[in-house]
Amino acid sequence: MQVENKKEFQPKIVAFCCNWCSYAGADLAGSSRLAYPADVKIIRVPCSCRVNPMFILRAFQRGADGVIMCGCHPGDCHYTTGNYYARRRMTLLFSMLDYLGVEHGRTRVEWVSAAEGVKFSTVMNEFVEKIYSLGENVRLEDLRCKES
Amino acid sequence: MMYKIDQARLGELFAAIAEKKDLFLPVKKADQTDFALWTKEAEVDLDTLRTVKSPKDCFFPQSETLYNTSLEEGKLSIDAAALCDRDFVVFGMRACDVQAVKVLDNVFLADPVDTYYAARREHAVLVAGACHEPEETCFCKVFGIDAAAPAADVATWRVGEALYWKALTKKGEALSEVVKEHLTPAEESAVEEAQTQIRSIIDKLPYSHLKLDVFKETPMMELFDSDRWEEMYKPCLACGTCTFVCPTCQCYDIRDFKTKDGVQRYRCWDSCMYSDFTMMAHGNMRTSQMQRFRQRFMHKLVYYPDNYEGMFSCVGCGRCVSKCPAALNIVKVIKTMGGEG
Amino acid sequence: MQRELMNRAKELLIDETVVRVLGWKKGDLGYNHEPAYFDSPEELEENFVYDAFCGANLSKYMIEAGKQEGKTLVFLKPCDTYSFNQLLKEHRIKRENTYIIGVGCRGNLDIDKIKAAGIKGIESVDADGDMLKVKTVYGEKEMPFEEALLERCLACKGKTHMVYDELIGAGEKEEAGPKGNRFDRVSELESLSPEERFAFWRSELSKCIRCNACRNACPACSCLKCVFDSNQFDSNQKANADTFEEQMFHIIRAFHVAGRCTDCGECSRVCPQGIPLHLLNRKFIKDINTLYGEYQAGEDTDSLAPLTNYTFEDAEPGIVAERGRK
Amino acid sequence: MEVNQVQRIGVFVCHCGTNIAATVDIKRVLEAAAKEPGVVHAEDYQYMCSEAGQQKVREAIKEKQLTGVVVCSCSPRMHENTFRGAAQKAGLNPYMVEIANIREHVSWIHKNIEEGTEKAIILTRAAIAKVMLNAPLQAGQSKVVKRALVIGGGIAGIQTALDIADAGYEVDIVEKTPSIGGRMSQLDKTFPTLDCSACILTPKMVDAAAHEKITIYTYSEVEKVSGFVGDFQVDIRKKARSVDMSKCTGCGVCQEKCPSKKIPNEFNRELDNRAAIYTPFAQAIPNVPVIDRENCIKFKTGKCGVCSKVCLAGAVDYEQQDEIVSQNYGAIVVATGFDTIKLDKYEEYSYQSCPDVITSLELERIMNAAGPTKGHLERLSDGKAPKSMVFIQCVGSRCADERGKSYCSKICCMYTAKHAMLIRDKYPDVDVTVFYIDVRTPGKNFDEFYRRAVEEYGVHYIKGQVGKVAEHNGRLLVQGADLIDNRRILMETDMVVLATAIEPNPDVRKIATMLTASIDTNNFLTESHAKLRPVESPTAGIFLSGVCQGPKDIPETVAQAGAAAIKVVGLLAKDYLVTNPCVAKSDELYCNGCSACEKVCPYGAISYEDREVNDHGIREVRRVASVNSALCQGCGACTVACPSGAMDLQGFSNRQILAEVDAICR
Amino acid sequence: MGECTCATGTGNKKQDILIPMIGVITDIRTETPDVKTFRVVGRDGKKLFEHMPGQCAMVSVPGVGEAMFSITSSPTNTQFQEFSIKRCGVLTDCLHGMSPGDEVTVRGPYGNAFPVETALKGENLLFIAGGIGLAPLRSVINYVLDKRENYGTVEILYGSRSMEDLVQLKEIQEVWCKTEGVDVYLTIDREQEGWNGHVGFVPSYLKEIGFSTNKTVLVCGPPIMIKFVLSGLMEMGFKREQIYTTLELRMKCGIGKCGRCNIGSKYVCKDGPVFRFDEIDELPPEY
Repeated sequence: MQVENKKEFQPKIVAFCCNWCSYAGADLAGSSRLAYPADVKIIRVPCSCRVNPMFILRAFQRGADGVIMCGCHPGDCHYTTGNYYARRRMTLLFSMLDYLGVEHGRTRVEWVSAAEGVKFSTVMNEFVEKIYSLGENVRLEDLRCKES
Repeated sequence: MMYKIDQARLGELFAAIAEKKDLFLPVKKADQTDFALWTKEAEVDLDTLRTVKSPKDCFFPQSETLYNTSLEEGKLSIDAAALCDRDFVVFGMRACDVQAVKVLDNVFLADPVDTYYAARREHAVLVAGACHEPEETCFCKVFGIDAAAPAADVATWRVGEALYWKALTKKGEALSEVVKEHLTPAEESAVEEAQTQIRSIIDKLPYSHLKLDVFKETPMMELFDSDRWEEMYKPCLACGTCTFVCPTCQCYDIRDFKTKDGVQRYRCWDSCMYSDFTMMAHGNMRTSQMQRFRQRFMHKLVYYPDNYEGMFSCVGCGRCVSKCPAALNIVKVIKTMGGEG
Repeated sequence: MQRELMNRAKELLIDETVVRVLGWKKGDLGYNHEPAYFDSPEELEENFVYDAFCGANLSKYMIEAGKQEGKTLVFLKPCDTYSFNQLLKEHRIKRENTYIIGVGCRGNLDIDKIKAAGIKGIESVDADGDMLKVKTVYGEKEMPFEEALLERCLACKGKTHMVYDELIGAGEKEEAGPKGNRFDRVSELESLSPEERFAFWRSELSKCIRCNACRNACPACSCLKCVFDSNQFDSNQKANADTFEEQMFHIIRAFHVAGRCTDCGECSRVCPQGIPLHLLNRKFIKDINTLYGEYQAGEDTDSLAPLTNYTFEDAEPGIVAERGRK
Repeated sequence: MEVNQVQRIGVFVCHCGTNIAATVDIKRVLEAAAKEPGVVHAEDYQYMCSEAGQQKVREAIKEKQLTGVVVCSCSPRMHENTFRGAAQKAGLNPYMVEIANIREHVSWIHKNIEEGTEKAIILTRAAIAKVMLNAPLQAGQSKVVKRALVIGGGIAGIQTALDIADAGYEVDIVEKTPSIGGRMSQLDKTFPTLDCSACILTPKMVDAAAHEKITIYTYSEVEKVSGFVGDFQVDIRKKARSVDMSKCTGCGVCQEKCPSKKIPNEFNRELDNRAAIYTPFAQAIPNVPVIDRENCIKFKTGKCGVCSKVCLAGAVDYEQQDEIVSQNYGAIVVATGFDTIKLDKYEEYSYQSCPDVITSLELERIMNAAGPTKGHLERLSDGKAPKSMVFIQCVGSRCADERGKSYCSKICCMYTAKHAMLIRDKYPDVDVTVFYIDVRTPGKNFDEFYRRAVEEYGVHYIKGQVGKVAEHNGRLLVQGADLIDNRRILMETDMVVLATAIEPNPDVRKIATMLTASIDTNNFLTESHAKLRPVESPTAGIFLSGVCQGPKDIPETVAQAGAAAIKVVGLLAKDYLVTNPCVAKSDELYCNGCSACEKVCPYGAISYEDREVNDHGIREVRRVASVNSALCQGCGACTVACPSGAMDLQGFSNRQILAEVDAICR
Repeated sequence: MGECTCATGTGNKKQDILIPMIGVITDIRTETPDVKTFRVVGRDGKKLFEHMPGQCAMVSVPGVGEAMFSITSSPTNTQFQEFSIKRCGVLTDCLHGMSPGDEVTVRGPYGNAFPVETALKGENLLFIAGGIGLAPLRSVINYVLDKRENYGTVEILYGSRSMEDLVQLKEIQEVWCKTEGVDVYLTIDREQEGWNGHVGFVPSYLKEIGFSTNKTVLVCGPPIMIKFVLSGLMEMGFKREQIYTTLELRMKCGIGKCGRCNIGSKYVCKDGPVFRFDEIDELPPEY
């Protein structure tokens, strides 16, 4: 994707990736040279179940335009059940954000295994594309954290 | 000098004020009325007896930035927030609200002066309305406040189709001057009947005859050590509702917020009802809710009057009476402590 | 029924089954009854009240009461028992320190609704019949009982007590009296455009003064130290210094009680700004019911809460976007 | 701005040769890092992971009294431990090291220097923000149970078990079927030497059975696994055999006398039948039959009992119950092997409808002297000897659509050459044609083997695919294409052999879930590192042996089995393991005692107790959570279940992650 | 009410008392394992402000926190202010990690002071301190020593847990002990190698020494010590009017407005932190 062609909006995207599958998947995307936009910054967590809704809201508060969480496929969690809990938590949280009128495209969950470098890259490309189409996050922003 | 304006033309009056100054007045938003900046679209609500939040926000906002700091290569810089430098009008206050501002003045204007508050006070013109339909939760009379004649910069009455307007101070007169083309002179006597009416209703209100002598006559430590606190505090949920709707509560906290490139130090309302209010490095001076509950009322009814010539830091607005989730309030405290009228 | 409850409480105090009674104390305005402890038959005789203004849910007080020596008698309305059960489940209350009298309930009244109907200067309210008779300083007024019901009573969960030692004034299996689908308003909001929803919540939440009444009254918010008062997440900002804080506080609060909220409605009842906070909780309840199966918190004390449970086939978070497209 | 000036941070930026330096402006990263509050040292080096690079880290820690280290390099999954080790050598707590992944996540994917540099700076800042909040962690110890479990009793499992046992450790083999031996026991001959499979396998099976350190649980399955590396608790279900292993002499009379003999014989790929009481094959170990209760008349109707009557040893026991054996293990090896894929989606080959279309594995059985045809090559439809045979390669392998597998099954080219050669050798009059996409013969003596098939044995190899196989006048009509001559081929033949793709044993999914070992989209178990840790699963203490990890032939399987064994031996040789200190921790002052954390913990690591706590002067007994750090694996599920934030995860604490979020969004 | 636009930001920036100054740390001395003394001046290298002994100042690291510390240096020092700070929380942890040249913010001075120019003038003085409690008294002691002629006898009784925990030991030994007309009594809680001075708690040492009552006492230390020192002094015949202490730990905003320091009708920030015990006796016991 050609970032340069877009207008000046440069989204900030936070990706929470579980250590065992998705972070490894991102590593594989890297070693396979599968590009995705640099707007995506990955935070490594041990498991998707480590991702607290607080983190997601904090990212938006601090100016993120999109937050994506990646974990092992259901059934493949390194810790057996972590992603099941994460799945429920995120489903409910995203539903609530949507209910409050925050664009649902700003949040996403994807299951990416350590072997799915291609998927990781594809998902990130899609997600960034989506965030570009949504534009800047203004509904969950904190004005104090804006560029002064 | 008494003036009047047709109530139907209040919009014009507001627009005229807003042209020169910021205008705050009771605005209905999502079914609740609070003071807000006037705009053409705002749904002005002068009928609601009292706003949920008192107008103390206008002088002592719930949250205000004091200064920003940033650190660059080991060097700190401090950028203080600007002080209020633009006149504003608070329209639609009540007599109790006006008295509450005096209570706040005693605290914030005492040495060392709080310049943020002082600047706002300096630039503020208070326009208050008489309470034509006081409610059962009102007890301003107990504090010697006359709801029929609010002691603001400008007092107003709504009688018939007209709003009567009378400047009581120089600031008030200056404001009258600004809007004089919208006002027409009127008789002083036009509001007298309404005043009598108001006073007679107030006399009938259930709380109007509370007696506060007990707080002046009893030694402080006797009140402090009373067993009644233990009975009273229990339903208290330790929320801050009473504090935040109270027009005279002025406790605050100073906190830091990490912004993008620095730290914003801001001040925000705090409540002595909160369990961590007195939590400091060495420990907590008031560890039980009873102590915190007692502090709030002792402060309003004993400590404050002790410092300010007998003036209570309660104005009988009744906000806590109607808003406490557990139906506790200062009236119950006064009565329990022996202040029944 | 007030007399009956009072007499029974006196008996239990006298025969030392309980050492204190947690009930409601008569207010001085006829409608402002407060939760209160009674230690003696005399106190009960003097101040005990039970009528349509005893809305306060006493379950949460049992956390503190339960820590004291001896048994506490508590009066619980049918919906209060859900909260009590939920607290039992979370080990916040000791059942053995509690004696529960389940009390019958015909719905509680919302004084703000009475006032909103233009009734001012209230001296007393007679709520015995289908019409409320209100004496005011401005003369006598009337309004239908039904129209002054608290929001939560409009979506009554039923008249059955989930936990009790004895019942007074309540049938074992009285029929529920739901006045409407409690999710109607949620569905209505869901059907709006995101822009409209955003505007709705912005205008509601902007009223929030962060007084914590919702949190402190909520039986599910029973944390000793709330995250918004602690530094665990850097989240003790104390004031809504920015609009974001308003959203953050209420989203997280609703999330923390998701699957634990019994929909008791205390949050909306106590909000001084009349924010319909129950609509946040009900959204979660509705989602949980549709996505993970019907679940009523407080119905029992041993089932797994929806957020501490899962199935392999659970809906994917993407369902939010899919629903959005419909 | 996190101004925590207690910390003294050193930032080390690796060029990774040109891997990073080519698309990230290292100098700018250094400059930006140096400006961050708390950073007192920043330097770069060609290869930070090299000894010289590590030396730089160690020196800086000592000279600048660093309290935290950020290395901007490749993925932490690669070298986090390297740099932790370096820090430790210099006297710094190893958990005061954070890695900013500027290779896999930056330089390798962002070709624009501007973009890459900017992102590298942000990731570096995030790592600095995190390390500022790191706390020194002390790894604990956990004991190692000196016993290993091998799941699967095929050649991979047997070899692994033998190697571990030979090193002196106890090993248990759990095998689902009544006998060990696995797929290899079904094979007739093996490539490229053409020696008899049973001849080389049977001695190994006997060795395993006789080895004093090896316990074999056949007809058994792993039921439950808990615990962690060094001490897994495993429940093994020993299915009721209905025959007492201690009494049975293996005489075989029961199998002969059993009246229920019409049961498809799994061992012979259901090409013939077996009795309800049976041993799968003659050399089975243990040589003790089992009763297939689903097909046994006694179990179905209550009448019969012939086997019991004929058994002189009195070994038949209809009352036998499943038995659960609970055992602790220090390590577990998965050797669950493979099966061929189902061909129901390949209608064009008429496998379902024509008995003369068979799979290669079926051909193995047909060629085997103990097979359904006693080793005679004959058509299953009419028992006639074929005159012509067609082999079709890559049936379901290297498949683009969803019917088959995307991967190459690796062994088919060689065994097809073997089959062709054997047939031409034994039945020179049979014409053999092989349709192939590519012939892949990397391996010692493999290509020579294939060339012999073509050159010496006259096997026809046609590059091309077969589009359809259909019955035609009692024979089979094969429609295919010759891609080299670019012509359509239509030929009649007597038998068609399909080189069916192999896939991991379907049970592996269940086992992987129990072991929390990860699995890829093809159900192959994932290795910890494709190149450097090919026999370890990412889950500590779980090792991979054989085809469960990926397609392999026998020598490769045996080699990997040995490799897995040595890894196990290396683990079991330790008395204690250092435990991961990144575990959950509950702050008793914040804990509500609500048990939410307990309910989501997959390891049962959280327990509750009533304890007196001193909450800023208020002393009271509270129900509070505590974490068993030996059981906790650090997933963090509890931290989110906890509403008050009492539960936090060391090394990935709430405030650390928030600091990263803040730094990234700055 | 976020809409307020009354501050246009044009010029009007009269400094509020809550706006701090920037202080530069010029020297850090390690006194004990958990106490360090910080020397602070303004950016211009000069003293930040003038103060009187017993007054406090708010020291803050933005983003970490702010806290009130008593000024340990004497007003007679014209170069700088000093703060002796015990490590006990997030902010003090952070301060302890700082190095000379680092900057903090300082506002103050706040509160009243020991009445060195009024009530204490001409009096015999007895200073009793425990642990970090010496910090506020050190300011008075040095003030008194610098204006020796204004006061009568000076006696100092100071104790701590161990030898290492005695704050300002160097100054005590090299300056105070050597000043004429000053008697210094040191004690530590438990026997320790290398210590040949007195061993025992401050209150018991106080009774052992047995001071005459013709003096004014200034006490500061942990609450438990104060309690026993007070009863010891009472036994010895002192009156509560003769004893001063400081409640500076109760100060928060520093100006008596935020509400935390309110005890009865008093505000520690305004009416204190220095109180005479007879004044404290009139307050509700919430300090």
